[in-house]
Amino acid sequence: MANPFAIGKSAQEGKSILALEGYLDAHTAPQFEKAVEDEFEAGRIRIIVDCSKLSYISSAGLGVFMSFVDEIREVGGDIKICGLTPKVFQVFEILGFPALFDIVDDIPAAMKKYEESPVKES
Amino acid sequence: MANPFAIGKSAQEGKSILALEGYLDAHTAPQFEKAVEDEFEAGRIRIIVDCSKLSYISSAGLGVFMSFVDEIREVGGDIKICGLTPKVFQVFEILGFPALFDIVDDIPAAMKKYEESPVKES
Amino acid sequence: MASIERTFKLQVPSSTENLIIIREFVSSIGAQAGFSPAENAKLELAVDEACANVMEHAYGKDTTKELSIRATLDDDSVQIEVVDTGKPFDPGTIEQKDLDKLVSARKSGGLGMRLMKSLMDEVHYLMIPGQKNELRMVKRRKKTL
Amino acid sequence: MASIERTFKLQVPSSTENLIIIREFVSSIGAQAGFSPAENAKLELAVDEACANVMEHAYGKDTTKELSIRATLDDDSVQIEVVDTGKPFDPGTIEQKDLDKLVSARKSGGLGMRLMKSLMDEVHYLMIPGQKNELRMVKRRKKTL
Ligand SMILES: Nc1ncnc2c1ncn2[C@@H]1O[C@H](COP(=O)(O)OP(=O)(O)O)[C@@H](O)[C@H]1O
Ligand SMILES: Nc1ncnc2c1ncn2[C@@H]1O[C@H](COP(=O)(O)OP(=O)(O)O)[C@@H](O)[C@H]1O
Repeated sequence: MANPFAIGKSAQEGKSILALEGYLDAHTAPQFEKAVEDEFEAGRIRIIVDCSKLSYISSAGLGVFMSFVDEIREVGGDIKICGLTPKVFQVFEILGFPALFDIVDDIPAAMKKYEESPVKES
Repeated sequence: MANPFAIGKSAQEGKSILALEGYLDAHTAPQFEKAVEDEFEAGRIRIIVDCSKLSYISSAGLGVFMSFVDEIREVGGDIKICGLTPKVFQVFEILGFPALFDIVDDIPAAMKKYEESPVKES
Repeated sequence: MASIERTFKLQVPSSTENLIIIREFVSSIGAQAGFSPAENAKLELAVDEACANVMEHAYGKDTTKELSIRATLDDDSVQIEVVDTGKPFDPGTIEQKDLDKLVSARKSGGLGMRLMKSLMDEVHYLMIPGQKNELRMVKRRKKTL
Repeated sequence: MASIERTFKLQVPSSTENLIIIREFVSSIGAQAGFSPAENAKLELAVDEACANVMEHAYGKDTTKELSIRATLDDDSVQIEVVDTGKPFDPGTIEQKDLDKLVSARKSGGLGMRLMKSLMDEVHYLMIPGQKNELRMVKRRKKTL
């Protein structure tokens, strides 16, 4: 109740979709970390994080993206990010995330991105 | 911004409708008081207060109903209340307002109430 | 829920525009205490009434004064203390008039204290003249055995 | 807007579940200061980062500790002071690594302080050993002449 955050999980065309909802802060980031870890450990390395219902993110949430992506890319997977609201996108942008992550509009665009470039080119 | 409260005014079949929205507390009650006073002074004594968008009420808001209704009834008018959400209704109920005011479901029901009983019978 | 006592404090200028900050503070604590939305709405309203009374009566609308709220959460209850350094008063002298009497007297006040008493499990006033006025209210947490 | 200074204080247990109370507190004050929703979101995030750092680093996740936030609102700015009595640290020794370095080192941290600096107009640390650590941040209000 006090810190509403939820993660919806689904799969589509061989990609794992994690749909974040609510407030992702230092209190709730461990839940997100666990969710990404579970995907990775189950060998589901093509992840789409859908942020369309994410109302808030702090550096603890951003750190989850940052700490896993290298490992996932090494085995040919990636984390593509979609659906950022302007408020949340602003935080990604201040920290320079657009240079390091594929950030696209929505799930179909993330699917397409996986076709074009399964691992983000650097 | 800090205390969002608004009053929409309209007229229908010779009744004045005041539609309350947001938070009615000691800070915003003077606005509501002014609105009721304006109706009364303009001779518009058949008032419907629509609370369907009212998310909160404290005793300062309830006091506005209480302080005007006697005067308005003396000249043959009334204040009918409609659209209370369960949360707001609970406060009216604790204080015994249902015995003193006509409280109905919606604007059509308030119109009908004015046909049946222009001034609440006591 | 941890079994130790947790304390939260808020201090704001005595202005009615801060009632919304006070309500958010209290409602977050009520949510942490596991109150249902309906129970939490009661807690929130009782504290709003207590603070609005301090702003209006104890401080006579002087917005340069400060008002403090202390919330203590333990296994059994949420306890709220509202503290001011304004005019003391004797709650025992306040007569509770019937609603229809208030209406025919065209009063807009006289509802706050009765609301607090119905909304909370305990309401106590403590006045230490020349020092502070304190209103302590308790709302018990339902035990789920 | 009144021209005098207004002060607000909040004290909560050092637990990340209270970050939401802190954000609501700060965001109500930002709204009173007349910040736009986008500017207010920045203020809120900067204070969240400051408090999350205290909870994690200064208090090492000891949730029995207390953390205080003092907000002062005047005509020119909103000033926030986050005070703790935990482990002091020297912010001058904290190296700001590039994002791609952090990624290849598989770090999840190192973003908070850089965020605070970009979000606020001023960020100062003041450590008084054995007494308190204080992080003071200022966000200026845009003048509408
Ligand atoms: N904190 C307070 N300090 C001083 N006087 C108070 C305080 N609270 C209540 N009172 C007195 O008690 C009366 C009844 O209070 P209440 O039931 O809340 O109604 P209202 O505040 O609307 O008049 C007030 O009119 C006031 O005279
Ligand atoms: N309030 C604080 N007390 C003690 N150490 C701190 C504090 N804030 C920051 N630090 C130190 O500075 C480092 C960088 O902080 P930051 O940029 O916020 O990243 P993170 O907290 O994610 O590691 C932290 O890892 C910690 O060592």
